[in-house]
Amino acid sequence: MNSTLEQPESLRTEELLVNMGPQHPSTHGVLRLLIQTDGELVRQAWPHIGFLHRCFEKIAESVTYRQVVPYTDRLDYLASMNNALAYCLAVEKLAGFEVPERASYLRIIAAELNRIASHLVFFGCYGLDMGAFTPFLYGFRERELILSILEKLSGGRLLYHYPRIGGVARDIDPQIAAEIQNFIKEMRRVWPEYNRLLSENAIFIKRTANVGVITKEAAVAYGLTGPCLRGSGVAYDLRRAHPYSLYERFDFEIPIGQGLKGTLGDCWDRYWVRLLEMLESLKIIEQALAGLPEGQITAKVPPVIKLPEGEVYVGCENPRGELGFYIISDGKPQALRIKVRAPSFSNLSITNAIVRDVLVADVVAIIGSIDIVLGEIDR
Amino acid sequence: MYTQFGAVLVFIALGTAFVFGSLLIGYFVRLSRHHERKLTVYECGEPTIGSAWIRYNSRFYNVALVYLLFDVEVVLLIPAALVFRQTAAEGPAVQALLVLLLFLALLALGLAYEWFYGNLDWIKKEKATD
Amino acid sequence: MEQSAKGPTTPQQMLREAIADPQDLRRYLHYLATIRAEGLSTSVIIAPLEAAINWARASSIWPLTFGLACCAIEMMATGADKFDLDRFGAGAFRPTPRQADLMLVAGTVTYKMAPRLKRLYDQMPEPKFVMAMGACTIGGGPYCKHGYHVVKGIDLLIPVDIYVPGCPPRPEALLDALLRLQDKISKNQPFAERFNKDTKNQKKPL
Amino acid sequence: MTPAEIHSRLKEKFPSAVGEWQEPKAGDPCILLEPQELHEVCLFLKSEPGLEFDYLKLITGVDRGDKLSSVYHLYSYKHQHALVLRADVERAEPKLPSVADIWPAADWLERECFDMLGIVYQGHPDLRRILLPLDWEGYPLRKDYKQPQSYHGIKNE
Repeated sequence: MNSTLEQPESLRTEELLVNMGPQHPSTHGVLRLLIQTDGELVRQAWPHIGFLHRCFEKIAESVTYRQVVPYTDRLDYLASMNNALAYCLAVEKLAGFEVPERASYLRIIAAELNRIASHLVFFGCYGLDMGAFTPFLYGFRERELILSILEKLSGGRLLYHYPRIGGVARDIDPQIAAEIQNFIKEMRRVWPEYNRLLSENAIFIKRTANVGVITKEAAVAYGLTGPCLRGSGVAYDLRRAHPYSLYERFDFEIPIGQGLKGTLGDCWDRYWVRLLEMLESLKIIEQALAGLPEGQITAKVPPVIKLPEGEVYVGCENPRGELGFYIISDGKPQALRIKVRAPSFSNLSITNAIVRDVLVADVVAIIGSIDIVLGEIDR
Repeated sequence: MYTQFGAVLVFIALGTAFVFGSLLIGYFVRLSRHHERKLTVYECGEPTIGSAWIRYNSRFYNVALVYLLFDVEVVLLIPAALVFRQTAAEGPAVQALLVLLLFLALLALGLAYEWFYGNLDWIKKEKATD
Repeated sequence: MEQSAKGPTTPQQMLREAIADPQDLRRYLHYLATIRAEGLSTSVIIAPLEAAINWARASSIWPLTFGLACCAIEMMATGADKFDLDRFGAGAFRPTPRQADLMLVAGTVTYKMAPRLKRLYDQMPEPKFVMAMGACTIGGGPYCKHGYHVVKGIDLLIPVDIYVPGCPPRPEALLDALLRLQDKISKNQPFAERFNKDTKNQKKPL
Repeated sequence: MTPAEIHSRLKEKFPSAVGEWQEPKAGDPCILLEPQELHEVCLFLKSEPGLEFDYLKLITGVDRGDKLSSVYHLYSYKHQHALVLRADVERAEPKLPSVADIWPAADWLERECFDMLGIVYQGHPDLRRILLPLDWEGYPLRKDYKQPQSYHGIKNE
């Protein structure tokens, strides 16, 4: 559907190279998108990344296993509990440490709380991308409740260093448990408000339905994972497909996109999957809190951790998709190589394919719906 | 009768004084340090690629014209409302209302025409082109 | 008046020394002479004016959205409803440098981002301030030792007014830094800068 | 299917390309491949009815002293089984056939391996640096990499 029909040579208009550069309100950080536009329609888009390349993998080879945990927090800084959880599971799997049940439960509670906080930031920023300022304030209001819980639990607001190799840093006390119960009640009361605010908003629907449609095959071919994949209808969630750290004990559904407001796999579906995931996470936290076993919160771990020779890959369900750590060790206290499988890295690689013949304003909607975090893209 | 023009004169004088006064204060207060790096084109932090003086897509003119048209219509609504209030006060109110509705219908006709011929959205619908 | 050895003392001497352009100098000397003829010290008129200008500049700082990494999320949380930046007049985040006063560098600055940072700083209009938020911008932070791609502190690139330590700094720390910046602004002398021709705090271009 | 069964199927299909099976002491097993037959093996793994590895999770470049190895993690949504392939190349001239045409996800992953370790993937549509600036010298993740003293005039003490 080409807007400028085959016009004679004298009327042909040229394409303009536009920079959605590193400093841009809607690129969620320092992503530079070079767009070739013909009028308002986008012909090509070349994402340029690397503006936040902080040499994580070089650092991970130069410091001991324990010292890497704070750096994993800074990869996907919106869900640092999940990153540290994935890394600790990888080290424990290779080393063979046995994590006590209470520690696994605490890790799950913290990770799911962080997932809700990350989705709330997505909800706020996606509202901002579409031009609505109030969802940002609503989203951050609930997020502050979570941050105060996690601050009591681990001491930090955004980067926690809470999961440690072999267990967790601190134990939960009844006051935090009560605050979590109160948060669950509050979140369930407020959730319908979000729908009235953004999901059912006519302008929002017009901006996101049938925009940036990703088919199931394209999602799998480009290696999309997480809400981007489930938005296109593939029911694959690592917490259900390959349960790690006692996730098999909780029952929760995996929300997938059904094309309610438009074709299957458009921006609205990805947005709706994340909103539903918040409710599922609430269920997990409730069950984990109810069934919290007694016992130790950390296993017996030698002061200097030396992993046996070998390699291991453990993937976990991060709010943005499958975040995996591939550790190769040769017996020394430092790893030979630690590679991070960053979900946003693969999720972003599809932009050039789906941004063809799309209005420039919709590029903002597509990039927002993929929900990228530059910390883990550039590592 | 002449005094009314006095009020208009004061109004104009105050307006210009206010505008040029603030500009003058600005001249004294603001720092003016022009160097070539500051005058470079802002492109999200990147140096600009190619020149911006290219042949634009003709749809831009189309959208600009449609906007101008409806903008003028909005400006015309204010005097229409004032005239309506005045005529409704003096003559029969229903007749004044009819006149206003007729005026609004004419404006809506322009909107319908644009809408039908697809000038409102960027990609011209095939069915509309005759 | 002989020039005292230790340099200019009163604002007038500083201005006289700073002004290089003779035409401007004559105009300013005439201005000073008329003031002194009426027996008023220059500070009586200029000081309240300067105080008013400083107050206007300090209480409406428009930060440039320059969120790079984790500190950007804390900056957004500070801008949100619990730790509201708007209470101090600094809530209007401007995307373009042309309308921003404060460049709030929040996050790690890498070598690939450094020329862009410098260019954005240059494109900001003149009464501009820089706040280095987070340990990465102060000295490379956790990425200082092995980070080959991380700039070890942004004062290598641009002059910094306020440093906010922390990784990421708490919103209260950011608000406190903003108040300190406002104190700093309320102390400088806009008229002296106005008549000062050379660009004193310009780093050599990249 | 377990990795061992997949390895045996691969062994009979490509006897020369696939290395012997070693049961690892710790962690996941990994299948060694000849770098030149990598493309045929991957094509086979993707299209074979019983295997259908349609999801390429990860491509990792590893500097093992004298050799540079490129490790591929594959997964199949249909059969829910995973596989790890490894192809070693000489450090002097690290050349490998690209799999970007089989899995589009490989496009960026291979560019990152080239950027970090200098492994050249032949047949890649657009092989240039993805994370570091384009005029950066050296490959950072190699063991013998020394940090640059300064870059564009910015000191790096």
